[in-house]
Amino acid sequence: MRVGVVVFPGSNCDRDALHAARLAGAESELLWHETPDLGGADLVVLPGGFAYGDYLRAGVLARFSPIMGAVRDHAARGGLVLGICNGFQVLAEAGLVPGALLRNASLRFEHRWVRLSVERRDTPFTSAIPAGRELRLPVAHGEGNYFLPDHELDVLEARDRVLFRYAPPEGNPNGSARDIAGVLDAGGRVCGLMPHPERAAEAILGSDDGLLVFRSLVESAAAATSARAAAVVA
Amino acid sequence: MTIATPAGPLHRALGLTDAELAAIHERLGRDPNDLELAMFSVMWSEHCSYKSSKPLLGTLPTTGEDVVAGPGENAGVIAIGDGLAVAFKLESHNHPSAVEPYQGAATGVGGILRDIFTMGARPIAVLDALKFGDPSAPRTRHLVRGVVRGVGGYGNCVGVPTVGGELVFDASYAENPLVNVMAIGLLEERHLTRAAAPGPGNLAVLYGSTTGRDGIGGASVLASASFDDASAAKRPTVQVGDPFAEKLLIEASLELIGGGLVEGLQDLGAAGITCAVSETADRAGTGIVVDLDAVPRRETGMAPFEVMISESQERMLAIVRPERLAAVLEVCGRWAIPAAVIGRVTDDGLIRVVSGEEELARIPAAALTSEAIVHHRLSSPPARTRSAPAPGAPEEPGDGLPERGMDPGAVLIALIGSANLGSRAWVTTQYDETVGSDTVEAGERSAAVLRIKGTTKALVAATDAQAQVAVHDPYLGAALAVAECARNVAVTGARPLGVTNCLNFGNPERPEAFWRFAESVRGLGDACRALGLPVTGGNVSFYNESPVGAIAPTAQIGVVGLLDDIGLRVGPAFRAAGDLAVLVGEAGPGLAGSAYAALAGLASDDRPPSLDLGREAALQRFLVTAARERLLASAQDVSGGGLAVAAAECTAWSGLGARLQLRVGMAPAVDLFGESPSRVLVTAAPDDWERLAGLAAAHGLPVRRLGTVGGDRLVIELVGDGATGAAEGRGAGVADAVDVAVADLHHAWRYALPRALGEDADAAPLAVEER
Amino acid sequence: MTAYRFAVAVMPKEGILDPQGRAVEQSLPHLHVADVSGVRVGRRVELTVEAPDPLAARATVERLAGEVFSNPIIEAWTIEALAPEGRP
Amino acid sequence: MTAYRFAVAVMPKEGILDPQGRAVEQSLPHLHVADVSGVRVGRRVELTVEAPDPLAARATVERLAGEVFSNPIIEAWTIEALAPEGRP
Ligand SMILES: Nc1ncnc2c1ncn2[C@@H]1O[C@H](COP(=O)(O)OP(=O)(O)O)[C@@H](O)[C@H]1O
Ligand SMILES: [Mg+2]
Repeated sequence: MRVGVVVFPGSNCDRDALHAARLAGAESELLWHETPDLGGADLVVLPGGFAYGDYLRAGVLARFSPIMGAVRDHAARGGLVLGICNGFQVLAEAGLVPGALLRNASLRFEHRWVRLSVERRDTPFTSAIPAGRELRLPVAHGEGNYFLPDHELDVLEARDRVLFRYAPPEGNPNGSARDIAGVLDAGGRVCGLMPHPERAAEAILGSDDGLLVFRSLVESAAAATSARAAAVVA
Repeated sequence: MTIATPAGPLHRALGLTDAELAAIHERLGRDPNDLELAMFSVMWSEHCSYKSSKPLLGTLPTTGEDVVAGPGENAGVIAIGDGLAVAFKLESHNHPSAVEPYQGAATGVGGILRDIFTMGARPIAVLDALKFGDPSAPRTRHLVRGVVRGVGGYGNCVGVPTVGGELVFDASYAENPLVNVMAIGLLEERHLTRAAAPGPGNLAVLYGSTTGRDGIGGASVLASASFDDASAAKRPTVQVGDPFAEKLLIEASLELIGGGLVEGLQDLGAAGITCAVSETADRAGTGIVVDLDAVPRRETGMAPFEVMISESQERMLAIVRPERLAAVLEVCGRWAIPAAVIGRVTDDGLIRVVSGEEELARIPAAALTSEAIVHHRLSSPPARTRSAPAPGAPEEPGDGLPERGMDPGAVLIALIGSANLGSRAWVTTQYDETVGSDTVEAGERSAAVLRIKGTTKALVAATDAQAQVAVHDPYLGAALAVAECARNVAVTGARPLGVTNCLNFGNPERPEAFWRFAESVRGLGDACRALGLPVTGGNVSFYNESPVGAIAPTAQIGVVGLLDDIGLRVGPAFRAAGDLAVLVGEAGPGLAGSAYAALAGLASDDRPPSLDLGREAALQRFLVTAARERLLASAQDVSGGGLAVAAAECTAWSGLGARLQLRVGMAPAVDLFGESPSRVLVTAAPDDWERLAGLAAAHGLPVRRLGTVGGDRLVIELVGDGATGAAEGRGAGVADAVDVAVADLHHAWRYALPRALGEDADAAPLAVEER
Repeated sequence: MTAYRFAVAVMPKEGILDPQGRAVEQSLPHLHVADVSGVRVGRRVELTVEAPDPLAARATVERLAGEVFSNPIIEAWTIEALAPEGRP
Repeated sequence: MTAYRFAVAVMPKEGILDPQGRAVEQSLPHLHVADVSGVRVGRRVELTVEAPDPLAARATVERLAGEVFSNPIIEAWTIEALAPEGRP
């Protein structure tokens, strides 16, 4: 599988995502935000950081970068997109996943280790996560307070599009509605989440739970490729 | 043109003395014009010239086998094998933070990061050492909140993890907080870049933010006296940081260096363009001619001196060969960074400033930098000091125990629940500690540990000061800080590599203040020599005083160490029930300067504990060897709050209690809460006891089994002849034990800081503050 | 072409949680300020547009206000024309 | 007592670097917007004050504007009276 990690001016987890994707066995490269070309990536990662300094509103200025047109097309074709932290904010601003990320309820930047419950395991982002396993990952953001009007939240939940929720004992670090930490788009191929799986991909760093997300993606991409190959042969 | 100001002659208004003006005249062979005077005034400021401190700093040990760059460069650099090197430096931003805590702290982080990547290193970590007054005072709370937000606001955005530091409350800092920031970077040795301007004919390229009127600082008198009186009052001297711009600068600069596109690189800090051109030229023995009109500006109508000394943030000066200019501009353009050729390297050794056909200034580069004026300040000890006895001198144990009769468990809860010893989570949760995916240990542990990708190695860093001891004995305070800081690195199993420092003192023109400074430098040098550590860089901050008085003399120390194999790392938290708890080293007398003394309002007749540097060196060697032989399950140094607090921290971090027996050598308060140095609390598997004890003995270190890890209480029983303290008044033969529930310790520790600052864990900040 | 200057006010929509506004209200008692309510904290963007006429200028600002300065899920905006900048 | 509603505009002072405004300008080409300049990003706070008369109300707002809503070292503020809130 090929992974492309987008570098916006101000991205600061781009190399971390690259590193984690490589640990999971993917071929990975950085993609420059001004080049509207994904280089044949199966999975596009919008990494964490402060694209354009998060000025004006987190994620809003990045969403106009030329590469975002290509990301949109990729998603429309059913390609995989993972937005982590700032990447989630960019996806939300671009309307590629539902919702908006408000300032944390504490009005502070929050860096802490959280626990996530995995709401579905039948997605390309979670298929390799063992049943019952919660993920321990760090969050590090000032604007991760997930918001959507109540009735739209009902619809989101009814359609199983909440993928991760903050779980006890650490609980919800930012005031997110219904403890939502990660959501899917309607097609289930675009995921935005606030915590950082790429920073928890090695036991020495405190947890390797995050690698499960990248491994899920690699495995499901491999499965898709062999399915395609089988279809071609048939 | 001569400008008369209400304050008298211009040079005085700019902070130059008559003698200094004469020295300028001597170097120029004529009177300086106003622009030249402005350039001299900023370059000959204490901040840029080190005119009071230079002679003493020259006494520090600065060499070592692996030292690649020492003092004189933007940051010290030490080789760590595999073709890699570590760059690190500690710097103050005290005065700006007192005026505007958020921006002051933020631009402090920005400044020290630039010192790191200017050397060709990618910044990988920040540590912040913060000192404030009484945490219950509204002004302190405002400062703490602003500074912490500022450090986080900048560091988080540029994507450099803030992995450690210090937060100390002491009344002496009430009006003059200290914001010292340490940064660490990693580089390939072949990319080491110097801040020099070699090669006449090369171009001086200014890239980064445009130049505005911010931070004109001391020279603002010039602004108000000159051309545009009406708007002078509006002129901001506060610098606003732009971490986004800095992030672009980091990437572009490392790309320029990686591509071999620059001959020299210098960041712009104090004194702006003037400092950058004169220092780089002087280091290379060249000159630079600056074309004033070529400097990209943010504002219209700037006077020449404003352009030359502006301290606008996030700017860099690159020395570039003409044939590489296009490539340099391409890199800057790709990162959307304004860049312009503002000058040319010459062979005449002069800094010349021209505008069109007109030459506005002409000064030998050396006169501004290496040949700047030096002052030999008067030094005299204050009337009253209390120094520690020489190591090994006979000592009459005066314990000055005001807590006699009090439950030592309650004292322990009070200490670990105090503003100075409680959990730092309120601060560290506001810092991104894990960006970069290298952070193995961060936050409130004694030392931060960062693995180095692609190797088995890790860098370990800590920063410490001992200002409360330095109040009594500045020599000892500085030496203790070096010892403690290096020990904090060594407890992880890492070998300390080198020292950086930031010396924060009062007005050097006062002989007593200068004596404190001189004694601290002596202590710093002696400790570094004894531990075999080179001082590779640092910073001096004078004039830290207010009408109420000077701050406690604060020699802030930073140490970086190397762990060859991250697998051998020793953590500070208790590891497993059943492990043996062992004290290596032994308590010495003296409580002055301790947290216990502060809590108990102790006893000015007591002295601070003494330091045996030979023993300290042995202890650190022991720690590194014990880690290499995998004898340690955990290791924690004994410092603030003494042995009892060290044990309580190991408990709070792990949730594991312990049952310990402590032989009282001095008095209970001293053995439990004394802060005498060169001691560590380690744990080990019972099977390893013999080897551990043997190793300690081989290093000439006392070693004693204290008890066993486990259970849900921390119990420290006092045994032995001296164990009569707490219960003495009630006639019992043996003192009360510390006996507290782990949960109670944890609770006191966890909420100490928000409580001291008057915030529940989730109370909202008061005002609408910067993001 | 003429230079027109505008201010765009972007405020959290009614019914949207406004943590900053709430924090300010909570801190008012400490400041001994009573009788203040309904605090909302939003954003203000000032900008200059070169355009042939005021209508064209406003059209540009409206586009920016709707697409960039505000997020329609959570915010509403209004535009105000300002006097031309004192200094260009 | 009457309810008065105000808006406080808090903007970076002249000459103070406004990183946000600069970043917006930097990304304008991506938005295919030309002819926009002088972007400054600030804050807008709306609030209701109960007071016996408009002057007393404004005095309260002035205090808050200077002490809470703005940082006087780097920001300047102005006050605007708004129509009373549609819904209280
Ligand atoms: N206390 C000190 N100990 C050792 N070196 C010092 C000390 N103070 C300053 N230096 C060295 O003097 C030089 C000038 O320092 P400084 O002006 O702070 O540098 P910069 O402008 O690059 O931040 C640096 O190389 C610094 O390391
Ligand atoms: Mg420098």
